[in-house]
Amino acid sequence: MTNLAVHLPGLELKNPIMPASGCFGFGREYSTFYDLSKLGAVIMKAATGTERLGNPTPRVVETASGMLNAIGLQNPGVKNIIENEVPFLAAYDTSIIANIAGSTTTEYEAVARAFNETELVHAIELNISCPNVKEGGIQFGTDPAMAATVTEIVKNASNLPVYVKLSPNVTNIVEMAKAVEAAGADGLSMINTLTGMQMHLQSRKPLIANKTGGLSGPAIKPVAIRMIYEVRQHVNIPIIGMGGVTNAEDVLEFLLAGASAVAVGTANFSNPYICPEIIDALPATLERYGFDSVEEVIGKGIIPV
Amino acid sequence: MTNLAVHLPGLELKNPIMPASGCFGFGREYSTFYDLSKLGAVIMKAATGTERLGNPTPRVVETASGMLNAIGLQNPGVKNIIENEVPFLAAYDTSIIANIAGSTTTEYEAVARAFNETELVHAIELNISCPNVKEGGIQFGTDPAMAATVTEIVKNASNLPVYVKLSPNVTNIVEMAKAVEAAGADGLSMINTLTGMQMHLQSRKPLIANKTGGLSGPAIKPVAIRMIYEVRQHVNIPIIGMGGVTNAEDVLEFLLAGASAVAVGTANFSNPYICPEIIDALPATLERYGFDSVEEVIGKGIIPV
Amino acid sequence: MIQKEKMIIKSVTNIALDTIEMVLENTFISKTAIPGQFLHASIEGHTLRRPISIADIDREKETVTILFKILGKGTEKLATYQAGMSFNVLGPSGNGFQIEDKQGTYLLIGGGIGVPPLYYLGKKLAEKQCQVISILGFQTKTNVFYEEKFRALGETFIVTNDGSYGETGFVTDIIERAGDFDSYFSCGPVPMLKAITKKLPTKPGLISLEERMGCGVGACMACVIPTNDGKSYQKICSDGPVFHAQEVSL
Amino acid sequence: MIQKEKMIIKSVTNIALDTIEMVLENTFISKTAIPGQFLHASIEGHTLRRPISIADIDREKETVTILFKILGKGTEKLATYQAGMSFNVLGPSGNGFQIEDKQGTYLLIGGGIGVPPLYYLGKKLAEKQCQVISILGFQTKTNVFYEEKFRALGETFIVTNDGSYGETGFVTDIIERAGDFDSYFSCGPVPMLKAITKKLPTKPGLISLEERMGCGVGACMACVIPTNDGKSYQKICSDGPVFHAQEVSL
Ligand SMILES: Cc1cc2nc3c(=O)[nH]c(=O)nc-3n(C[C@H](O)[C@H](O)[C@H](O)COP(=O)(O)OP(=O)(O)OC[C@H]3O[C@@H](n4cnc5c(N)ncnc54)[C@H](O)[C@@H]3O)c2cc1C
Ligand SMILES: Cc1cc2nc3c(=O)[nH]c(=O)nc-3n(C[C@H](O)[C@H](O)[C@H](O)COP(=O)(O)OP(=O)(O)OC[C@H]3O[C@@H](n4cnc5c(N)ncnc54)[C@H](O)[C@@H]3O)c2cc1C
Ligand SMILES: Cc1cc2nc3c(=O)[nH]c(=O)nc-3n(C[C@H](O)[C@H](O)[C@H](O)COP(=O)(O)O)c2cc1C
Ligand SMILES: Cc1cc2nc3c(=O)[nH]c(=O)nc-3n(C[C@H](O)[C@H](O)[C@H](O)COP(=O)(O)O)c2cc1C
Ligand code: FES
Ligand code: FES
Repeated sequence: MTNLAVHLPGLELKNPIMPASGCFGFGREYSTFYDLSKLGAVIMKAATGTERLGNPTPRVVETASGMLNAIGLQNPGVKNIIENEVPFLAAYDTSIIANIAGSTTTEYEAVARAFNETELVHAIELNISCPNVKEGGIQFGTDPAMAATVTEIVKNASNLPVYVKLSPNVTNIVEMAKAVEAAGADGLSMINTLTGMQMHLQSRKPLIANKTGGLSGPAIKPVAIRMIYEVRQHVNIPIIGMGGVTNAEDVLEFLLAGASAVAVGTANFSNPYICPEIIDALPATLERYGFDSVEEVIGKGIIPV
Repeated sequence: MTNLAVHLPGLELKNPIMPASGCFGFGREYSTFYDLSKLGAVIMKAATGTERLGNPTPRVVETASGMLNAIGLQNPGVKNIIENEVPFLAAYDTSIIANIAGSTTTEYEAVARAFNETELVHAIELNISCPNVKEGGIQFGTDPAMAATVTEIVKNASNLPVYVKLSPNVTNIVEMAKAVEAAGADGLSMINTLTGMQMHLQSRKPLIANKTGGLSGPAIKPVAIRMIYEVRQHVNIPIIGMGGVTNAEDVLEFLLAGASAVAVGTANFSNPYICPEIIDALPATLERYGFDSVEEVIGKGIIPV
Repeated sequence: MIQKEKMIIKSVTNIALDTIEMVLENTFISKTAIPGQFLHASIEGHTLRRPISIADIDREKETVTILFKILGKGTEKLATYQAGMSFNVLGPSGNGFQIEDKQGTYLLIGGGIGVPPLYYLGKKLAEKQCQVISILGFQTKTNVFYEEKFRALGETFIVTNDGSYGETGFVTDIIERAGDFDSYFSCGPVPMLKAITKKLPTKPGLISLEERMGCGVGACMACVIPTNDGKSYQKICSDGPVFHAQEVSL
Repeated sequence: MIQKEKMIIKSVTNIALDTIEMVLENTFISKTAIPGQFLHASIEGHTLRRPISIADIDREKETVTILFKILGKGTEKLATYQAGMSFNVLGPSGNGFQIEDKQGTYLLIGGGIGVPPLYYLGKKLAEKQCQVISILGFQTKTNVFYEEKFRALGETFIVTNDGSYGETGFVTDIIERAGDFDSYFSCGPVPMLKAITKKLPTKPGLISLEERMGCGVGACMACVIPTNDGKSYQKICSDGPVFHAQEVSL
């Protein structure tokens, strides 16, 4: 039997598949389609210190093999999430990863501390790369020193393993990865969205109200694979890979390039059953390409230099 | 009648459409499909000081709504191009733009000087952003100081207007644009390809022999539009826009975002007639969205901050 | 409950300029949907689904009718689908029009491609012996559809912006002439809905809204509309698309 | 000269495991193509065209036959196309097999999905009263196709790697048994071509090569193969796909 399990800091995954942050809410809606216990883990929508209303609409638009989004971190705030959402998810037999965001290091710290106290969350995904908010977010994600600082603060605020989510909108992704590894990150999560824009011909304006939005979906998969491949050669902490995954072959691509687990974002919108369908397809797909286990595939595609 | 003409440094374009560098060779092959005089301009394949053999194969692969390429600047060298290719193109009633590349500033300088002497070329597109060669290329394209230096050297080596072709693989595209503007660039050309990779499951290796390749096609259009929009607000020199253009609506998107002309790359492979078809569709498309001329559209979509 | 369902196309009819009527066979949707709900349709080659309202249901034949206008690449592609082909949808989605169980006079106000959901609503109201008055606005004569079907439900006014058919002007110009009514239901472009809610500040009314969607199930926060107090958002895909006229800030 | 041409599908037949034969109607291609040329096929939803060899031509019916194996997303999609539908190609592309005007004995050596271009070539040679001997290699029995058609042209050996049909082994194991010949033509996977050119260092031969393509017309430099001196490249799409056996470095 093919073995789908993956062991990562804080996460004993029965399989490497998890919905990506922001594409799955807090799991409630998708729990009407299938049993969430099937998932390796669930990454929750970003949590901030207090409620955020997010950006004006339109917030999304389709692009070629992808979409732009500028939700703007709309969320009810960490307290509300811990009270109302985490217990719901905790009833399932799956790992919970809390995606945290903030405008200031103090906010990041407070959110991390709050999740730590619940004892229901298995890991933190530190979102230093959200391109759709005016303050914080992306600045932390493009400056190695700032990224290291916020990583350290969040590490100190909790006992949970911290996966730092990197932005692809940088000249040198390896430098970012090294900086957060040195600052104590337990893992990486990559990639977040590429910053993009679409013009609306009728109104002669950017279509997304926030002007720019984050590009996700199959369109960005080659960028994600390239960045994971590059980073894997230079850091020792595990990588949760994402960006355009729509099937089990894509998962193998990410694993070969060096990811240890894979998150699925945009594809949930096309097909709400995408995660369980990929999980079901994985054993046969691994076998077809000559593998017995997921762990065996990780990083296999890297040609030593 | 709608007016398609655009006036740019060195380039009196009868329409804003030109094939992008590397996707049209030196025009010979496509001249069997239609009269190249129909084109606003032709951007030639990159020229280097001496012949380059390029990378091993596979050099291309399809991706979702795009492709990766790692040709590696294969070209017969500037002397050969000037002797055998430029005269062929010069027989057509269109502007000729020479895309130049090199490993050293000396090589760039020599190539620019050689094209200047022909008196048949109307402008230089300075390729500081080719991601598929080991030396030169991309380093010049990601460091503002190096980009400025090579721009200055090329400006001094010729009287031709110089359009600097920017790489999208940077944290701050505005900084790059400002640096080359300050160094004397007459215009910008953007964007070149995003660096990407695809894994080949059967061989468990990167599919492209060069490992990474440049991502082009509709997949990258949102990134191109965003970067042009950002740069347009901060520099005064005109921009030749490109990245995923496949129809006249796309052209309007680029113009609204601030491009003054538009190059078509990958789409030539899907449809060799794409450039003349877009040119023919432009008048009706402009009219549908309430415009009388191309020049009127340029930068119209930018919301002042 | 929303399910992922396969819809088998029974017929495709061009009923007005760029406007397609499709009859789709599916047991689950035809048995469970209520007026005002929508289908979130998967169209080949597209990352995001397209929301399309349910315009009619035949529970015996187990068919659902949708009407859509060709506006962009997705609807263009959908219009090429032929009888015998199928596509999948998530549905029935959204809350729909809640009809009270009391008889009365109801005004339906539809604009353009906002007309479809009102037809199935009108049929349901007529079935309950309610009186139905319809005002349907279109840009021009070639856009008009379903006039006879609405007339069969009750008094119907057709308005075109350019006066090429029926009355001239906007739906709001006609409201006075429709006589008295207990409450209204409306669907159409936001400027129309704004004008209506402003004109009828005291009448109870339900309006159906549109916004660009990601997930269509309430998970991604793409499709929000601010509540009237400006302090929070409602999700059009799951809290809506139908809202009380005064509940949201247009 | 290459043109962009619309091919109307006349028939689609499954002739072996995952292997499709399509007969396509088109005047220009059927009148102008020579053996060994290919069509660069546009497949809906795909950025890059797919090169497929011409396997046969009927000049009277104005049809071109192609055979292809379902290997990835493009060929999978193409296999769903049905008679009556159409797609566009660039073609006829490439140089093709140049046949000398002298009679003689010719050996055709095909491997797997490299077999198709050899069929039209064999037919042309047979028309010129040449003697044709064919060695066709397949992985296993279920992959075998066109056996009878090749037998109709002359002596034919079928080889399967696993011995499930015909001879066991590789095409190179059979070459001795084919007897003497004037020159050979081959198309198939690179390891096979390498083995053949090594085994027949002095025989004149033409081999047809494959490489991933961008433009398919010679403009983009994607599809190159180093020449034997290692000093330059040839373009498979326009200088090839057919090369003299000793001209290129495999
Ligand atoms: C609840 C609801 C019910 C609807 N019912 C109908 C109906 O019955 N008949 C009908 O013709 N139209 C209806 N619409 C509008 C319809 O969804 C859009 O016209 C359609 O999605 C346009 O898709 P496109 O690919 O042709 O356009 P494009 O502009 O190419 O679409 C690009 C993207 O924008 C989205 N989009 C574009 N316009 C709209 C819009 N007005 N509302 C939401 N998303 C949009 C698309 O879904 C897609 O993601 C409804 C919309 C909603 C929200
Ligand atoms: C001159 C020439 C003639 C050919 N003739 C035939 C034929 O008659 N019958 C047949 O079945 N196949 C033939 N092939 C191979 C055929 O082109 C590929 O099998 C096909 O392109 C695979 O496409 P896909 O989308 O199914 O695979 P994918 O792997 O999904 O394709 C991805 C990309 O790789 C390219 N690609 C993949 N494999 C090859 C390959 N072997 N050669 C070139 N490009 C490839 C595709 O064109 C596409 O751009 C020929 C190839 C060449 C170069
Ligand atoms: C609608 C939407 C909302 C998102 N919200 C978040 C978020 O709150 N936090 C975060 O770290 N990433 C967020 N992302 C990014 C995704 O988690 C993921 O990194 C990205 O979309 C790439 O994966 P994909 O191509 O599979 O969607 C969001 C993406 C989308 C499409
Ligand atoms: C096969 C190929 C070769 C290219 N060669 C060059 C080149 O020599 N010089 C250059 O500046 N850009 C080169 N480019 C980049 C294109 O000119 C263009 O910037 C990019 O492809 C984006 O446009 P597109 O999406 O329309 O293809 C090449 C692109 C492709 C696909
Ligand atoms: S579309 Fe995702 S919440 Fe409504
Ligand atoms: S595919 Fe472009 S040169 Fe051959």
